[in-house]
This record gives sequence, structure tokens and C-alpha cells, in this order.
Amino acid sequence: MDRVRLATVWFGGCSGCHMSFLDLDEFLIELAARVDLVYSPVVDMKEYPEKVDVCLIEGAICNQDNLDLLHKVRARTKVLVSFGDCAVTANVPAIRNQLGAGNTENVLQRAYIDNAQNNPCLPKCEGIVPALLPRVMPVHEVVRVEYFLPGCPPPASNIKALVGALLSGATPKLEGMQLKFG
Amino acid sequence: MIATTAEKKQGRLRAALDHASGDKRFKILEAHMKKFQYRQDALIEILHKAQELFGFLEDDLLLFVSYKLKLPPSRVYGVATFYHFFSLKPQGQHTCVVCLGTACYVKGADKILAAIEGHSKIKPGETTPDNRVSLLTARCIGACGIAPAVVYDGAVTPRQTATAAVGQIQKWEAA
Amino acid sequence: MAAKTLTINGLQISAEEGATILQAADEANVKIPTLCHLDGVYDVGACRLCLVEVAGVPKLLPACTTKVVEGMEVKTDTERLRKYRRMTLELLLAERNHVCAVCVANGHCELQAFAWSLGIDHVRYDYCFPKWSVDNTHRLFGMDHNRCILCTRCVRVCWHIEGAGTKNVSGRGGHARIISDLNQPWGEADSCTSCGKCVQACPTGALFHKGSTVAEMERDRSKLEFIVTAREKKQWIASD
Amino acid sequence: MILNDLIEIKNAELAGRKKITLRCCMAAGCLSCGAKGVKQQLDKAVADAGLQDQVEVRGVGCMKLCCEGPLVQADPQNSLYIKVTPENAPSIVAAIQGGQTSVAQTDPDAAFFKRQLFIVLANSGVVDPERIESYIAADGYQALHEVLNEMAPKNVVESMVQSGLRGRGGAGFPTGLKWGTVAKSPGAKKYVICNADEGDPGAFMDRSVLESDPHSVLEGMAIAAYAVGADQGFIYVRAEYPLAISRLQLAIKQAKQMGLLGAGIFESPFSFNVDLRIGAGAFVCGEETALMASVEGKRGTPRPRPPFPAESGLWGSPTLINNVETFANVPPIMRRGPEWFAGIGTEKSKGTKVFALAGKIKNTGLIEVPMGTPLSVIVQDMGGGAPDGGQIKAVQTGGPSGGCIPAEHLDTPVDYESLGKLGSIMGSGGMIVMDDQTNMVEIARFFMEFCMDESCGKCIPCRTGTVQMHHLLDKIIQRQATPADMARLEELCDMVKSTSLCGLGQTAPNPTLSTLRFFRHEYEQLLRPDLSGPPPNGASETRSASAAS
Repeated sequence: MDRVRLATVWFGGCSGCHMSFLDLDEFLIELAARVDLVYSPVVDMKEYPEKVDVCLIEGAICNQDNLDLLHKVRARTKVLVSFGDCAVTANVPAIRNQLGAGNTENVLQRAYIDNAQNNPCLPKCEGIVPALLPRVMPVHEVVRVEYFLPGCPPPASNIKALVGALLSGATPKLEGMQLKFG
Repeated sequence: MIATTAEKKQGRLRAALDHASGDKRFKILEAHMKKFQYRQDALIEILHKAQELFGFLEDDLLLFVSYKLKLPPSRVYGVATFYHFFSLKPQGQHTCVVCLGTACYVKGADKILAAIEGHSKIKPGETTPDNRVSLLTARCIGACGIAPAVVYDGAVTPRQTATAAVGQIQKWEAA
Repeated sequence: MAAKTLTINGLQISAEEGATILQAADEANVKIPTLCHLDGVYDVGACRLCLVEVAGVPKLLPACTTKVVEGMEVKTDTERLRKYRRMTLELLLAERNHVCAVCVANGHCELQAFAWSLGIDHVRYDYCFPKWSVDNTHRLFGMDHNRCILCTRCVRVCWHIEGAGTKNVSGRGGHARIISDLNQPWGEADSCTSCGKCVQACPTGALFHKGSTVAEMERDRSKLEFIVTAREKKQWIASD
Repeated sequence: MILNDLIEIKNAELAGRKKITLRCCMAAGCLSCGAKGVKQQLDKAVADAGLQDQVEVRGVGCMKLCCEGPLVQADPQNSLYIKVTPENAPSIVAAIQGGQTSVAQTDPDAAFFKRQLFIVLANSGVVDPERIESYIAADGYQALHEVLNEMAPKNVVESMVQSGLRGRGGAGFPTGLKWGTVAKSPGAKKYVICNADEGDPGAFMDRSVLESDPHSVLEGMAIAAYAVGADQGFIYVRAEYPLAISRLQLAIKQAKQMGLLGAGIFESPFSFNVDLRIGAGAFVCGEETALMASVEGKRGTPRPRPPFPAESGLWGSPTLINNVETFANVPPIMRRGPEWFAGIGTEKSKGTKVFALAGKIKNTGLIEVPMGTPLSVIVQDMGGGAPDGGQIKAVQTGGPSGGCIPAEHLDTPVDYESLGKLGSIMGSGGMIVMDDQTNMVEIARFFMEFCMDESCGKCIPCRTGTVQMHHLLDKIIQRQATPADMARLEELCDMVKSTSLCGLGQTAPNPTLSTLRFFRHEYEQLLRPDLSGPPPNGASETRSASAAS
């Protein structure tokens, strides 16, 4: 059987979902035997590769970089999984949406000026700091998503249930408490 | 704790009643309530009268009504905010109500509204900073036969255009 | 009192005359989801989660306000009903800011529990992300409008069990919100007796005890049930 | 007051009539075009010409052709003057003396008038709504007398059943059946409510009836009260109709003074009082349980039915609720007999229906036609088609609860069933004509916005469903929606229709559903294929954040 090309990406989120992924413990070893981790924050790969089988997406879509990469991910991946509440619901990163349209300046002001202890200044360097989107979005609002794994973070057991099913070629079926938001 | 709560209650009500005692309009309002025998089901009629007398429903006024009709304040506030006819904010010197009924809409009421918004830089429900003009919209004033209609200071005006409406507002501004 | 026989999901049961479908189902251990019903206060039929199918009736009927009728055939869990219930919950989740991860009621929330029990893994509607405030002015309790689903349980317990009339709904439609007195900060509402019934009644994290942290806020409905039983049946000692 | 008094008033009124009458429309539409000044100048011109003994200048209610107002009709000359200005008065007075006039006229025998059949509007534009004598001269209050003196309440109900009258508020529930239920419901106290909360945007029939012929509504209510055993009535009328309110107040006062309302009407044991309740701008209060909450001075939120108002209504008492036009039909039915009424209209829809004809059509105004009249007769023959060479694209009936009937179905007869089959409803009588310039998706969004703003917020499907449906329609218009969004919209329409608590929510999807049915291509043209590529026309990828509060 061919090895599955697995990727994980990290958009607007706290990386807690990836931490939970690392909590898979011995299943990680089983996983290593069956997949190639072709792109992930935990491996050193600069460009999202072609022909990825499964990609776990952590985080909400907050800025232009997230958006560009997400479109690339969608184009190059067979199965997308919204991984954790930020990807599924936009969650905490989207709290800034409550400030209304055109909130990006306010957000930056609050983060980099009002709350700054030293050297308050707005990060505006072209090409270094990606532009914030007017509105933070869950992944499925931007591209088609095959599976959803809610939770903040999703417990490792749920990750195992979903990824395990995908690797065995079955349709993942999470139910009950496995779907709990938060 | 109990004592302080009671004190606070009296203070607030007394302030409202003090306010009421110096204002003839409260007497007229009370006479109106008397006509309805202070019936609680007449709340909406009383609020109509209150708004007619005061122009809008401020907190002391609502508290006065609530006290006189023996209704919890939350009930009075809930009713006053349910109906769009009641305003809890003061209105400008002049009011311009654009009818957005279907007949007016298909005949371009949206364009009239947009023109006024653009000219006065306010949205429906708002008043210009100089307190000159309040812009409102109506769901249908039943003047469909002469659509599109705009109500300037209470006068229904038939077959309006964006230019005519902005012209009327400029007249108010110049006055 | 006369008994009525009816079937719920094919199961033959009997119920007291005058009982609602919801009560009859509950006694037969058939769970019908609901967010606005609360034992002990009158029903308003507002959340529409408890809608059921009744043979011969073209419209869906709210189980909480529909009385049982002899020979009634009720279905509570059809594919159509499940679909509508899922949509209702999705609509609620998109309406305000239900960020479970940072909610005081996480894990003790009826909205959250219905969402997972009905298999909602994501919300298909665009989130509205409205701006709502949190009222922390009361000495003991807080109100977070971001979590409110306008079930009006708090209003009903405040008026009909406590009799204080502090809480009400102001405005309408999507702008409707729960107020205290004349839309004052809760802490300044003269009529509030600080009885806390509203907090016990709330299905989500909208009303909470101050000092509870995320996932700590549990409800104690037994107090509400106690006082209602006490008043209705003159039974002043808790049964267990 | 006894019958002889009534006849005396009638005879005196008729005897006082002058050779020539100039009827000036004083309904809200013409008033806003300056009708008041016209009447004043006509009075003056008549006085100047020394014709006071021969000419009566009578302020009357709606004369129907609103687009040509202010209207003045001279009789017996049968001349209908249009767009009259105060300066025209001397010229009109000269014309009725046989002189020439350059004041614009229209043919009072044109199809717009000739195709109408007046039952409800028979007095409209004829009697002076501010004088009860004028109504009595038109046989007013005779039916009430007859009912009180010669009929048992159950016979009145029976007559209503025989007439086949159905509720004119929109749903078309058989009126006689409703009266019978209230009559049979046990209770010492019962109420009659007239629903004059005409909230449909684009409808002004009830306003016209109240402004033009308020006594017919009062008489209808009194007959109903006798039939069901009520002694208290309420008229719930919109605050947006100040003229209707003042004319109703005046009419109630006059009727009380004459002993036609109040205690011991026509010296019988029957008593009936009518109070006005002024609405305050909430469309949902047209729904009967919400209306009753509002009459009780509460937030106008509906409650689940059953119990129906006929069993448990206002303050828990059996309550009859009918709308203005329904009540206005009652006196003529009682006067002329149920068989006469049942002989008009179609098999299942009896009598006439009043429509407010407006929108992109040449003749706007008020029309009353027999049930079963084809839409094409109304919009083409009577309405004169689209103005400025446009093409009629659709006719909207039923307001925010109704649908858009496309031009190819204009042969449809107007009756409850036929309109229902096309996904629309009879509604209260608003009829808005749309021409080829009208974008149907925008119309759907317009109505959805209306329902969203008017939702009371009590039940979840209506409160949140209308917001999401409005957002989806907006997304389609912004060209940012995908076929999946369309599917979501249709699914939501079905869900909100099936699960909402009251009629507002249950019918809110109708305009969207009917435009989806007949104008689907207009929606599809605006869709982007899917989420994989950028949206067409350079529309930006993200929508702006919406803030609901």
C-alpha cells in the first residue's frame, strides 16, 4: 500500500491543536510507518507540495498569507480536515470581527500601540507582515472542506479516530461528545 | 443591604417625580392616564401621548409612566422599544420620513434615500450633528397611489425624486 | 383525571388529560430537545426545537404547548425533524458569539450539548459576529449577551416565580436583548432581589455566578423545582 | 333612536340635496396633493357665483384613481376632473353652469371604473365620511336595525355562513364559521376586534375604507357583536394613518350620540361599545395573537395557537377578530341578503375584493372587482399596463407574505385558490405591478429585509432565519454566492416556513420561493461556480463583517 502524503498547516490559532496532535503518543509511531509528513510546522519544508492526500488545517483565516496558502492547499490536496475550533468556527481569533468592518486598524492599534510596553509602533513593513483580512473566517467559508474535527483543542483520541479512519480508507464518523465545540 | 437598596429606589423615583412636578406636560399626561382610569392595558396609548407631548421617551418619563400605571419598569421599557413608532432619542428640528413600502420601492424610494444619506451624511434613525434634520424610514404609509412618497415634518408629499428631497433638506439647512 | 392513550414513536403510552406531548413523552422516557421549556414555568413555544409530527396534522406542533389527544400518533425523531433541529441550532450558533472555548458554561451548556448530540460538526451559515456587551455590574451575577439565545427563561422565572419583574426583553427581532428594569446596569436595577433564579434557569453561559471560571458554571435546577413544587403542591420538604 | 328616526334623518338628508354636487376627494392621497385647498376654493367659487342654493361641495372619501388626484366629480354632469388645483375652482364652477373649461378631465366611464363592482367601496367617494347623516342617507345602519329587531344571533351567523364570505385579511378563513365558533364558546364576556393594522407595504385598502366610510365598519362590528354575544369592541388601527384615526374617532362619537353605539342600541337590550387602539409600528401585530397582546398593552409577540382567539382571546375571553374589509362587507350582506352576495364571485371565493393597485402601472389607485376577475383585466384593461412603454414582468400580491406572479400567468383569476396554486396569496389586497426594469432578486431581498426588521424575535427560525436568508440573498446580489449557497437558501426557506411560530415567519420565505420558482435564471446568472477560484467581476474575496447590534 502506498504511503499516505499527510500535511498539517497552522493558520490563525494558538498551536494547541498541533500540541494535541503530538499527544497522540505511540500512535505517532504507527503513523510514521504509514504516512509521509510532507508539510507541517513541525517539519522543515518551505513550499506546500503537490499531490497531498490529507491536510489537517489548524486555525482561522486571518490574513492574506493564510488566504493565499489556503487556496494553494485546496488546489493541491485531496482531503481537507478543519482541525480544531479555530478552523471550524473561527473561534477566538474571530472575536476581533465584533469590532465591525474595517476593524484591522483598531486591532493593530490595540495590540501594538495601546498595550505596548516598549517601542509602540505599527507593524507595517511591506512584505514582512501580512495584511490582515477585514474579517476572520472559518476555513469552510473560503474553500470546500471534507471533514470537521471540532474541539479546543480536539482531544488526541478524536484525532486518532479521524486520522485512523482516513488511513484505513473508511469514512470518518465522529459522533456525540467527539463533536463538542470548546 | 436592604436599607441601601430601598434608599436608592426612593432616590431615583423621587428625582423623576421632582422632574415631573415642575413640568406642565406631566400634568397633561396624567390627565390622559386618568381618562383611561390608569389601566395597564392602556400603556401604548399613554406612551403615544407621552411622545406627542415630549417628542421622545426619556428615562424619567418612562419611570413616571411605570410608577403611575403600577407596572414594573422593565415592562414599560420592553413595550416602548418593541414598537418602532416610539423614539427613545430626541429628534431633530425637522423630520424627513422616506416611505420604503413596495410601491415606493419599485418607483425608486431607495434612490431617494441614498441621495439624502449622501447629502446629509446620516443613516435612517439618525439626526444630523447640528440637530437640524432627523432621517427616518417608514414601512408603508399607505400612499402607494402617489408613490414614491416622502413625509416632510408630517406632510405627505407625493411623487418625490432624489433632487426634490435633497432640495427640501437644503431648504431646512438654509432656514 | 381521565387518561388519554396515544403513541409516541410507535410506543403506546398513556398520559393524563391536559398533559402536553412534552410531559407525556418525558414520562415515557422519550427525550424531546428543547431550549425554552423549563419545568415549573409556563411555556412560550419559542425555540421550536420540540416540534413534533402528529399524524393527520399538516403542520409541525410544539410538544411543549400541544395537549395530548386520545389516539394521537406522535413522531418525535424523524429525519425531517432532526434536520430542522440541526438548522435551528446552527442558526443560533451563528447568531451571536458562542465561543465555547472561552465560555464559563463550557461543558455545562444546553446549546452546546444539543449541538453535539445532533451531530453538528460545523455551522454552514456565515457567523454574524455582532457586538454585544457583558454586564458585570451586579454584585453576585453577570450577564453576557454574547451567549444569550433569548429563550426568556430568565424573564419568566423573574416574573412568575420570584415575582420581581426585573428582567424583560427589549427591542425586537435580531436586536432583542434581555434588560434589567429600565435598561439599567443590572447592579443598579432596584427591583432585583438577587435571588439568582435567572442564573439557575439559563441554558447557556449568558447568566453566570461571578467568580466562576471557564467550564465551571453548573446550574442547580433543583432549587427552582423545589420552590415550584412547594407552592403548587404545598410540599415544603425536598423529596430526596 | 328607532327606525322612524333613522328614516327621518335619511329623508331630511336627501331632501336637503342640491341640484348639482361637486364631490371632492378628501382621502389621504388627494389631501397630500392639495385637495383641501381645492375644496376651499370650490366653496368660495360657488359662493362667488351665488350658487349656494344649487351646488353642494361635498368632501368625500377615496374616489379610487389616486394617481390623478386631486379628483373632483361633478354630477349630474358626470364630469371627472383630475389633477385639480385650487386655481381651477372658478373654471370648474363655470363649467357646471354650461361654460367651457380647460381643467383636465378623464372619462368616468373608462374601464378603470366600469370594470369595478362596488360593495365595500359603494359609499367611498360618495358619502361624506365626517357626517353620519350622509351614511344614513345611503341606507346606513338599516341592516343593524333589522338584525337587532328581526333576527336571532344564530340566524345572523347562519346568514354569514350562507353568504360564503371569507376573511379579507389574507388567509381567507370562512367568516361565518369563525362567528359561529365565537358564538358557541362559553363565556360571559366576549370581544370583537377589527384588525386595521394594515401592515403590508403596498396596501392601502383598509386605510381608504376607514377614511371614506368609517360607519360601515362600525355597523359591521355591531352586527358581529350581536351575533357572537359581545358587548365590547376594539379597532386596532395603525398610527401611520392619522386621518383614518380622526375619522373613526368622529364616527364613534356621532354613532354614540345617535344611540347607534353604546347602551341599548335601537332601544333594544343590546349594548356595544367600540374603543380605538392605536398601533405603534409593528407589522407582526397584524397576526391575531400578537394584535391581542398589543391591545392588552404588551409587547406584540404572537403565541402558539391553539387556543384560538375564538376560544381564548383578549384577556382569556372568546374574541372575534376580522379585518376592516370583512366588517365592511357585513352591512350590505345583511341588507341585501346572503344569496345576493353568494351570487357574486366564484364557487369558493364569493363577493368582491378590493385591491390597492400600485407600482409600475399607469393607473394607480383603489379597485374593487368580483372574485375571479383575471389579473390581466386588472393590470391591462383597468390599470392601463406599464407606463412609458415598459413591459409588465410580474404582479406581486400578498405583500411580504405573498409572491410574484409572472406575466405569463396573468390570465389567472383572482381568488384564494388560484393565487395559492401559484405560490402567492390573496393577502389583504396589495397589488404591486413590476416592469422589466425590476430585478426580482432585489425584490426578494427587499421583502426579506422587511420580514427581518419586523420579526418580533420570539422564535428562533424567524428571528435568525430571516437574517441568514437576507444575508444569502445579499451575497447572491453581490455575486459572491455559490450554488451551495443557493441550496442553503432554499433549505432555509423550507425550514423557516415549516417551523416558525406565527404567520409572519411561516410566510416570510414566500417572496423568495416564488421568485426562485418563476425567475430562477435571474438568481443563477449571479452565482459564481464554486469556492475554488476567485469570485467573478473582481468582487473581493471576503465580505465585510456584519454587525447586528
